Amino acid sequence: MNSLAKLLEAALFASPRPIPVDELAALDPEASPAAVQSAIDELREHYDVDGHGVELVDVGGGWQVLTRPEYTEAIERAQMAVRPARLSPAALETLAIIAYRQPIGRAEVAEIRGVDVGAVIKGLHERGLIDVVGRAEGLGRALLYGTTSLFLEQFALRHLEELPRVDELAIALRRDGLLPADAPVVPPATDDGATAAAAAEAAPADAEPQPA
Amino acid sequence: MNSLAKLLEAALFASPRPIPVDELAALDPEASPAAVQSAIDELREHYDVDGHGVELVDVGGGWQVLTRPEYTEAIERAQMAVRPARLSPAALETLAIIAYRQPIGRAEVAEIRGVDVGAVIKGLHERGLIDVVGRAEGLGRALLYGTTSLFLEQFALRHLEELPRVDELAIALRRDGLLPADAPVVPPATDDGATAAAAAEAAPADAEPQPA
Amino acid sequence: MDVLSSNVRDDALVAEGSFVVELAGFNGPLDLLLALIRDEQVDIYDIPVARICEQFLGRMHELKLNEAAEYLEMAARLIRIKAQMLLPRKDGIEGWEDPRAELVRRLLEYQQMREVVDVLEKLGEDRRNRFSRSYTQQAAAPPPAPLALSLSDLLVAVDRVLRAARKPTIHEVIPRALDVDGAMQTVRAVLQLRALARWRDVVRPDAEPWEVLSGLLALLELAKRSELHLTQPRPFADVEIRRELAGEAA
Repeated sequence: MNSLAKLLEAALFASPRPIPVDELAALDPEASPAAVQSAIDELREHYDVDGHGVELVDVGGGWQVLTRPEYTEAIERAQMAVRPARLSPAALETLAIIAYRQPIGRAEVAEIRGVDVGAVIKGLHERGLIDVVGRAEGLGRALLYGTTSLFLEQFALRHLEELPRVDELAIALRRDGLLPADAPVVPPATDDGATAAAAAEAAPADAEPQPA
Repeated sequence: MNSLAKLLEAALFASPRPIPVDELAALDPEASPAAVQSAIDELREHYDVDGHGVELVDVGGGWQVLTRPEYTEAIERAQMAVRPARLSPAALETLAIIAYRQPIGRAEVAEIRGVDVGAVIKGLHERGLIDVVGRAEGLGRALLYGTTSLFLEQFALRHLEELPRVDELAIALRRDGLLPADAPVVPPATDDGATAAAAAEAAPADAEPQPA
Repeated sequence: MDVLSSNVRDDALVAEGSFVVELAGFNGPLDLLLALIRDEQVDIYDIPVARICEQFLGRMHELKLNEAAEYLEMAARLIRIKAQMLLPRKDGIEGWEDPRAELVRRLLEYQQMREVVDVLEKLGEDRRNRFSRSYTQQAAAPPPAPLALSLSDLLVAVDRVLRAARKPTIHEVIPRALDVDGAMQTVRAVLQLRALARWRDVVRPDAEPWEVLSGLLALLELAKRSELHLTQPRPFADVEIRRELAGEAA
């Protein structure tokens, strides 16, 4: 390996988090962006071709060295490292909604899930997977949440666009105009007093930035 | 590298502490002590001969993968040279509240911001921008925070009175082009249903960055 | 027999579990409803509400979810839709709104989200199977990066806080919690205009808590200094604030 690749390897080994390319480049102020990129490529290829227990992964806007999955079980059995706890279904549902609808308020997440999400949102916030990214306009000025770089890292995503696009999902939503043309449903009634009132109750104006 | 060496590499990488030889051997119950020793030798030689940024070191009591000393300086220098960090919006808001309301307790800041601020206050304290300046009267005798001289220095203020008064704030912000000239001075009316609805409608355009 | 054994299984689950929703295996009423629609193999766009409603109530009872507000709310919604479906209507009349439409929209939205959950679950599981470096080599944490701060950032943050707070609670640049001196001056000014004043004359109706407190402390302080005299004709009546001529002279 060339000396830049070795330097990058040393830095990547030293860091528990992904390192963005520009920070890798800062390791050697003399190195051109092309040289940094080719050193990254060399390192990654080296791990792959030469047969290593680790690999170089492009994740969350940076590069990170991770162990290969086939060794995880043995490492955990020997108690040398512990896998992070799995997220509960409730946490995953909440995270999925926030990932796709960010910035989004708590009331709107609760509306989609059909259950209160206060405790789940608090837990996701404490784990650093979501953060407050703003406040809604209007009444109450509800806090709006979005996903963090740690979210990308923990789901091995380079960026949010790696999640399936909404129109690629099997179930398409009417709100995106994707309901089958012959679907026998019409937009929710708004002239029905009871329904409208119930909808208003379930979705306070503050947290409902719905596309008009 | 053989597969045992790869397994050892993955384990050594994932472990937070040096691993003694007998624990390394436990990773693969099938492997003989001689095989484990030769895998260790192979890994060490690979790092040395092949030219890596890391090396396998017997640190007394166990084996550990460490970055080579010749790279540590560059890594530390790069960390120093990292672009100056900006405070998050959450930290700035908390700092602003403390600056204008000092001495103030954590609970009061949390009430104004609407979220728990424990971690943010801890961060500001660690950065030396705020400090404990007293204790509240009454139950619990909560810690009260105020800004430090480093705060003044960082914002190039001679004393706190140089901060604009709150009622001059909108004017100061507009003068500096930080607010549009037509921005309302006071928060929008909240008891007017029509206004709230209009605001909610106006918001979503950029409020819904779905993966495209 | 099948029904019986399934009941037995559910009862066992109930006995073991501690948290209703978890033990039921459903993440809420929409999840349960989707499961019923799947089990009954009905068209989500043409839900037989009466049948599904009955099933829903049955499962709620079976799973002992009768106390869970979210399930109750959904049950009520289903019953209402069921009633609306029974209302006579003339086919082809413009403007007839299917009472199920909103529910269908929510179910589809929820189903779509479940699909994303499956994606996330797989991604998260893949990532959980890889370890990152857990040993940090520096003896001490590296010094934090220098801060790039500008006064304008801070002022914009103040502005955000002001706009966000329900009532702007920041009033004083000068760092002090209360302004008793200011309130005392207000009281003196009021008492110069009139010999008898009331609470509302010295503290405006929409006063912030710190202003109320400042006003109260100012009155007490001035009373202590014998500049004024506080009386209350009867309990809960307005406090009367009288100028104390002797005190003013002193």
